Amino acid sequence: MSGPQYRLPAHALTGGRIDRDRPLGFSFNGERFTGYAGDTLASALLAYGSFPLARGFKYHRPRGIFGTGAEEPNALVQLETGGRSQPNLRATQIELYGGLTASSVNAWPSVEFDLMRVNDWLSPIFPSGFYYKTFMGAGIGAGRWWRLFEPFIRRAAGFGRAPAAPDPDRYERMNAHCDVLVVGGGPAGLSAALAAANRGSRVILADEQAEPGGDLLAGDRSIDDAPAMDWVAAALGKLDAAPDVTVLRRTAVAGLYDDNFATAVESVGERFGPGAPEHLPRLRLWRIRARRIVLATGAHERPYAFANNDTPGVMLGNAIRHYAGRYAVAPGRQAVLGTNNDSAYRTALLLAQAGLAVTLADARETPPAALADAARNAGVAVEAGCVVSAVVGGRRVRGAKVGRVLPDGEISGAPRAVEADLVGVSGGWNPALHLASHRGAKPVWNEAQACFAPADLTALGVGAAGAAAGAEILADCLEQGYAAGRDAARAAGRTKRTRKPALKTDDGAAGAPIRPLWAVAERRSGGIGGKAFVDLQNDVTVKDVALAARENYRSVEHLKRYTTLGMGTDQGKTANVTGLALMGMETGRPPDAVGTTTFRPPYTPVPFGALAGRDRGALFDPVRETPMFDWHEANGAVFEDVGQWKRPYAYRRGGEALEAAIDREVRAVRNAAGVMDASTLGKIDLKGPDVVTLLNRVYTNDWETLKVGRARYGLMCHEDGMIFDDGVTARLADDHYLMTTTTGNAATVLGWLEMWLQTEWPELRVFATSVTEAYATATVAGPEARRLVSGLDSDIDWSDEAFPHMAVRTGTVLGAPARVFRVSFSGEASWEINVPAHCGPALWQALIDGGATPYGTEAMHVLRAEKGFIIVGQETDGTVTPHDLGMGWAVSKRKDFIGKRSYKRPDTARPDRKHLVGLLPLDSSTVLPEGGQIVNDPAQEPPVTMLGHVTSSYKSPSLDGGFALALLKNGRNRMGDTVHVLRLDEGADPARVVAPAFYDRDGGRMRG
Amino acid sequence: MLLIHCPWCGPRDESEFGYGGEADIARPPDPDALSDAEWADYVFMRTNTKGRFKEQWVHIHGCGRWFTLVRDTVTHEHGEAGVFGGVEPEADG
Amino acid sequence: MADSLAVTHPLADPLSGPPEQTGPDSAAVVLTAEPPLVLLDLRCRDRAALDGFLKKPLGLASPPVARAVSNARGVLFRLGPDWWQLRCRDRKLAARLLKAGAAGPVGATDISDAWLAVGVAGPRARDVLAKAATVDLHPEAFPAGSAARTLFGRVTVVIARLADDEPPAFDVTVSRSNARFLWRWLADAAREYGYTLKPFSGGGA
Amino acid sequence: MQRYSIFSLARNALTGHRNWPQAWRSPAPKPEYDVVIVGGGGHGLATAYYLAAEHGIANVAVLEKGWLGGGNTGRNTTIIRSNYLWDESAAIYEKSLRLYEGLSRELNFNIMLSQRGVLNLAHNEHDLKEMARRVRAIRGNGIDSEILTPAEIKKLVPAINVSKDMRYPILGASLQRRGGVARHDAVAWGFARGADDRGVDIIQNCEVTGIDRKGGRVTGVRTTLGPIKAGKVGVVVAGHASVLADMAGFRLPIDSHPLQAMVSEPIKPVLDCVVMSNAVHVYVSQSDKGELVIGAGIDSFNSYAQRGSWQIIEGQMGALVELFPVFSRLRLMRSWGGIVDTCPDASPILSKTPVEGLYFNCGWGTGGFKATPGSGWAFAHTIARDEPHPLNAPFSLDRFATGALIDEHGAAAVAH
Repeated sequence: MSGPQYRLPAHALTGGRIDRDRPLGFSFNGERFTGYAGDTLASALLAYGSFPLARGFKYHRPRGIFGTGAEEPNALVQLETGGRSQPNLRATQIELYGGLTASSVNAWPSVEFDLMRVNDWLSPIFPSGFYYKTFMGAGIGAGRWWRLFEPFIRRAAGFGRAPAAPDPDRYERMNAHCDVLVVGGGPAGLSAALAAANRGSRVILADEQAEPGGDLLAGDRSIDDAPAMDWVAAALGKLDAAPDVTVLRRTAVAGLYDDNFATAVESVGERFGPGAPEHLPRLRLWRIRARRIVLATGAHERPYAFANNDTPGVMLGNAIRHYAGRYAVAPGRQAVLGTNNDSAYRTALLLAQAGLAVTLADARETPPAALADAARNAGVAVEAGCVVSAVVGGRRVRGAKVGRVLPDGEISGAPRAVEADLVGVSGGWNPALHLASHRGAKPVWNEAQACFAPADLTALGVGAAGAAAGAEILADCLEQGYAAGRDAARAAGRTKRTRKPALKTDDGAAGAPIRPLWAVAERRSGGIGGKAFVDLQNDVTVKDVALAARENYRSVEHLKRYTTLGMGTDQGKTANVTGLALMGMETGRPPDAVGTTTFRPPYTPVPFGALAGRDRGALFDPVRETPMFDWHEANGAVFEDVGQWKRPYAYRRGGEALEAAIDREVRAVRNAAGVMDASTLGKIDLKGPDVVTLLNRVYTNDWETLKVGRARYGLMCHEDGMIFDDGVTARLADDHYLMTTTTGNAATVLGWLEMWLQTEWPELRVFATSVTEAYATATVAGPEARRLVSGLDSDIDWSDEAFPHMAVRTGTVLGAPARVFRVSFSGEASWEINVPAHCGPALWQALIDGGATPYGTEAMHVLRAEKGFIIVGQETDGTVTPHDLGMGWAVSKRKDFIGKRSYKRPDTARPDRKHLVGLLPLDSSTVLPEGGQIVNDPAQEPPVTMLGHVTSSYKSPSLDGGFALALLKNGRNRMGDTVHVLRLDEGADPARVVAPAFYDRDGGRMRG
Repeated sequence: MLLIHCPWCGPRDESEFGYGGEADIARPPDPDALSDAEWADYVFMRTNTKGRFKEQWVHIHGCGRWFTLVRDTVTHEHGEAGVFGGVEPEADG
Repeated sequence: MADSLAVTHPLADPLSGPPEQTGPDSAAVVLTAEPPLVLLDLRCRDRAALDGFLKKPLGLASPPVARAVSNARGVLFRLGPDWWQLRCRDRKLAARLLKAGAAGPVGATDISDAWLAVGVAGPRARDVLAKAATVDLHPEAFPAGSAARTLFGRVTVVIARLADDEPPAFDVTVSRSNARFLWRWLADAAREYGYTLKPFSGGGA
Repeated sequence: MQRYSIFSLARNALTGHRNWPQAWRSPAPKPEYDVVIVGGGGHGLATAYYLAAEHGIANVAVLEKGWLGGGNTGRNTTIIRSNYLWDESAAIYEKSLRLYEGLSRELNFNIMLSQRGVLNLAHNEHDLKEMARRVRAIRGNGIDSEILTPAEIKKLVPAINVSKDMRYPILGASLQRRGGVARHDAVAWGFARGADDRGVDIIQNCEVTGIDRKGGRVTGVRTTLGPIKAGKVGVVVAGHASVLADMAGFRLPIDSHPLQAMVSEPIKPVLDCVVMSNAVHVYVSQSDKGELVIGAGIDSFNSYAQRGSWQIIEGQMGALVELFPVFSRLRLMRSWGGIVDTCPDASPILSKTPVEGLYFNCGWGTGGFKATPGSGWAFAHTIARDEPHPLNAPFSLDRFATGALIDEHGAAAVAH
């Protein structure tokens, strides 16, 4: 690469925004380059000329830089390497920093010589949608050819690569509120922000560029006879100084959602590259709730299509102006500009001033006289009624063809060859409607300006101003911006009156209207050769649009999906409207009859990391810890996740295997005393005279007879009659109850009670308060448990007479106020001691010191299964009734309750539903597989008749063998039968159907 | 993301609320008197209106109260909230 | 509200996790783990009855929903139309109210150990909280006396601004089980500005 | 119909592709049809196709209010699988998968079925137990399913994080190797072309505004293009089922919710199978174009707006980055929403209705795409014979009165 020969010398009208005193070295595709602070990667590369730095998606033709910002379809690069590598960034949006490293994507072996270019030469058999028409594998075996071919398609597709290492960067989210959100920091946006700020509004102005200014950044405009950027600087000075105004630079608003919620992505540390200060996040996602929104998002220039319009050196006209005026780069010596509207004249003037030879082909028969004269005076060759009809060159522009264009869009006669190394094309302007589209607004076709204009969104609190609203001159942008900002402030309730500033602009004499023009190549048979692209990123040509029309893929969505037009990472910012118009021409309809393209959020791509924010790693989801967590962690606990809680699954001692630990814990409870942390169980304090009525309605059993000091087990069902929770509720005083729930359903059950109390039974006088976390709960169980609790300093009488099974007592334990429940889930005599949560660790330590063996959830599961006690979510799955579990005893016949009526439905009343049973494997050394399907005939070929499944299965230290609980069709009527539980691979284990209780069936131990 | 106007707390982000579906589905006073189809109508059948729809929300991460909202299911515009019996908004609340 | 059992505070020294001071300006955000609370949950359908219940022992009348009032005896948070939380300065008052609330129109429940308070103060306190809180914390929208029960990322909290200090001081009430998660979260979120952590260092409620 | 093949492509290349015929016609509606299908999505077009192809009923119109395939067919994440828990579900989804396996050939249209495998991750003890039960039930039904260890998962999906330090570590997974993805538009287009070729009229931009009945029997529909008489009417309109049921005077056990989906920018292949996680709430695959295709759960509220709320997207992206830390710097390119019709038991309704000659096919919730051919096949049978096929008899409306629900909440891709 031979030096930055296309960097313009310092000049009043060019290069205003780069800092020539701060050169920055960087590398691209392994070669060293130098740019300046203020450059983008694109401008710094263009200083070395227009060369291929990318390859097309499908045909792999060489591609160069086409635009200056978010609209760029071609110049996608891979930035940096390793964990900070970033695929698919647009070179036009990368701020240059020292040491930057980037490379081309989607080219092999190199962007200079790409083997996949063969696709271009084979392209005659690869029209749009060719893959739908082949590889069906007819006659050979369904899909076989596709299976062979798909990996090739996949490897050929895609652009850059995912990083190979995890992302080391940090991302922030920030919630913000404002009266007025102004999107876009061009003249209209700045004007709107000033107007709103003057009225005392809380304002957020978001601009996606490194510095606000919008089109004024080109540096060739003036306001009040001074450089327009002086006005920009003054405006920013005022805004930055206002206390309730936030100017977000480098912040692209990504999406608009209901109730004026906007998301925006701010580049914070990113622009420093890998050397960014450690404390800075790479990006910050803003979540903005605005009372009013002003869209001052500008407009995107669109090209018209001609042959080989994808050659490096073909660029958007206004992009060329910005490169020259903002970055002092003009990547050519001889420029040909094609236009159908006024905007290219400023480009022509600037290039002429920079010393380029300029030909301006204006498709209009009569260009506006003032503009044409000014251009000619500056040495520009203006060719009226002419278009650029083709480019020659291949790897870069080596010439252009300019021809006269007839009213129907065809070229008249043979076009003239013009020497050129830079081609600019301006086919008109598309207001940036993306954000309005997110709110569901259908754009409106504006025939006079040949563009889609935004619908009126005033009712939603959204306004548009400036080029986004179709303004074509600077004065209109300033005027509309001010009005929009003022109206938004007023609508947000800021009524302070302000005076509108009078600003003088350099718009000059009135111009002429646009001449709509979409494609000039290949409109007649035998025309100019070479592909004419509509969508540069997805390689969709004018011919592809015609093919879609021919095959009746005529609605805009069919066109997009069949040809992939507009489906690329640029979301067709330079392609969509042209595609619609061409489809309209093919089918004899105006563009809006084809449809209006719906832009989807985000406006520009947003890194996943920015969306995830802090929700990753250790902070991905809250970790809920019980008061005794630290003890568990220090004493070998293996934790399991139960919802957000960390619960000890088992405690490993020394090098003990997990199974051995569980076995030891079970034996400890059966033979001595164990202690379990039950703090996670839901606890709901219920107060009021109508609690018993509520309990009667939400539980399946009767509650009238429960006496103070006693507790009872209950099942809760939904209206469909299916169990969703269970637990013990105790009566602490006449009008005071404590309900317990399963760990996972604590919040659900409280919500369930509140829903019924508030929406259906407001007459019930009940207060429900969660006290789950107010208490630490230690469950002490086992034959030695009474001895152990009796040793605690307490005023509670632990004797069986004073404190029988299913009783509850309050008192003090170790000096702390305690509630103790004599309930048992293990089948042993058992006390659940609740003390204030902060005292939990001390209580726990006292119990351990007293000799209790800590046991975890898995030992608890074994213990309860031996007793045939169910676990909601394991023995039930939302399809199980109390009757199915053999718990008809807990279903009241005397009262109505939630779900009761459902038991009368024919399917729910069937006597042969699946019932909870016990299974004993015939070979007692077998542990039946949990989830194992039960069959009568183990030899049946699939699909087999499955009669139910094993819900819980363990090896019991107490029974010295395997045992299981199962749901079995008609199970209660099959006691003693032998069934078979299928193994995962082949074979089955025979088992005998027994009652679902294996240990101490009369309950003597837990009552003892 | 919706901005929901809680009758007690004012406008809050949708994420603070739980959704309760269609409003005005009263529990039948005597379920036993209903046919299976009538019971199914109460438990399962929904109007699922396209357009103005009266629905229930609960400010689960805020004041904890249930209320009704009339919301357009096409535009998501929503109007006044309604409250259930038992607790009424205060003039100064 | 224990008397003799040793009290454990989840945000006590030494707390494994984030460093205690870091960032460009360690005074930008100061996180303080407050001592254990004496906290009552009060439910009542009739505000006048609640006012009557509290008038004599506390000397405070109910504020509107999402506001708090305080005096030397306590801080009264109005969480909902029928829902208050009272942070008492001393335990005797709480015991008296609990007893009085055992029957009648006010339901009083001791939830002291279910919640902890974290102070978030400093010039960037608002920014740190705004990283997860969706309520508007601007002084105009959240003046002194505001107390919003709200969702903070994935944790339900009460964010209150009790005094009219500037730079602001916020009081965040969080459930005990989530306290360490919130603490680590806030410290991580404050990294870009700088912070000082003040874990709980003894002394009971 | 001009058959598609590599030879026809080559032949047409010689004439610059100027001679390809229309993939389907755009006829004006006739005044009367034997059967009118309301809804030109994949399921409706498949129904029309099978009516013509399997039951000899070709005097059929498919009425589509927008453009064909424009509803959930063109908005879903294209996952195909049959790994369902209950026998009834397994049977109909497996029928569908088998039809998919021969569909490109049957329709002479490459639907790009890619059986790259569907992986369902387990993150806790409960997940593991559920998975064990599910895999065994699926295998009992003769459908392929296997259990993988974390090491095996890592081998299959090198980009995934199987570290034990994760907040919710991956403890195992089930894998259905025959599961995968297909090109959703192609399914609609292929059925449309096939149905059209057999004489079915596909009428786009024709919205049904009323259902005419006489004496409890359907007689036709009213549309924005005028009334159309019909002997039978099949309604297959996904999110709008309740609206059509209202026209016919009854209610459905359905709520319509937004379901969002999204794609990343295209990147080189990095993910070779479909990965789903109920516990951390996301599912992802990589399309042939290179985009990561991502989805998760529905928005909570009822909506017909085809757009959802932002926090849903943040939630699933957090989950995705947690599972795949190397995806953090990839970028979300496009997100959109569909309207899904959810049933209380997360199973569909494929049923006769209280109105004679009127049939409804709805309630597929978040998972209708995978069922497209099977649903159309069974629905065609139901309409042609005026009685459900054994495959869809369990999915009748009357199950809500009898209580014979088919609760597949665990099988819905991500909780709803």
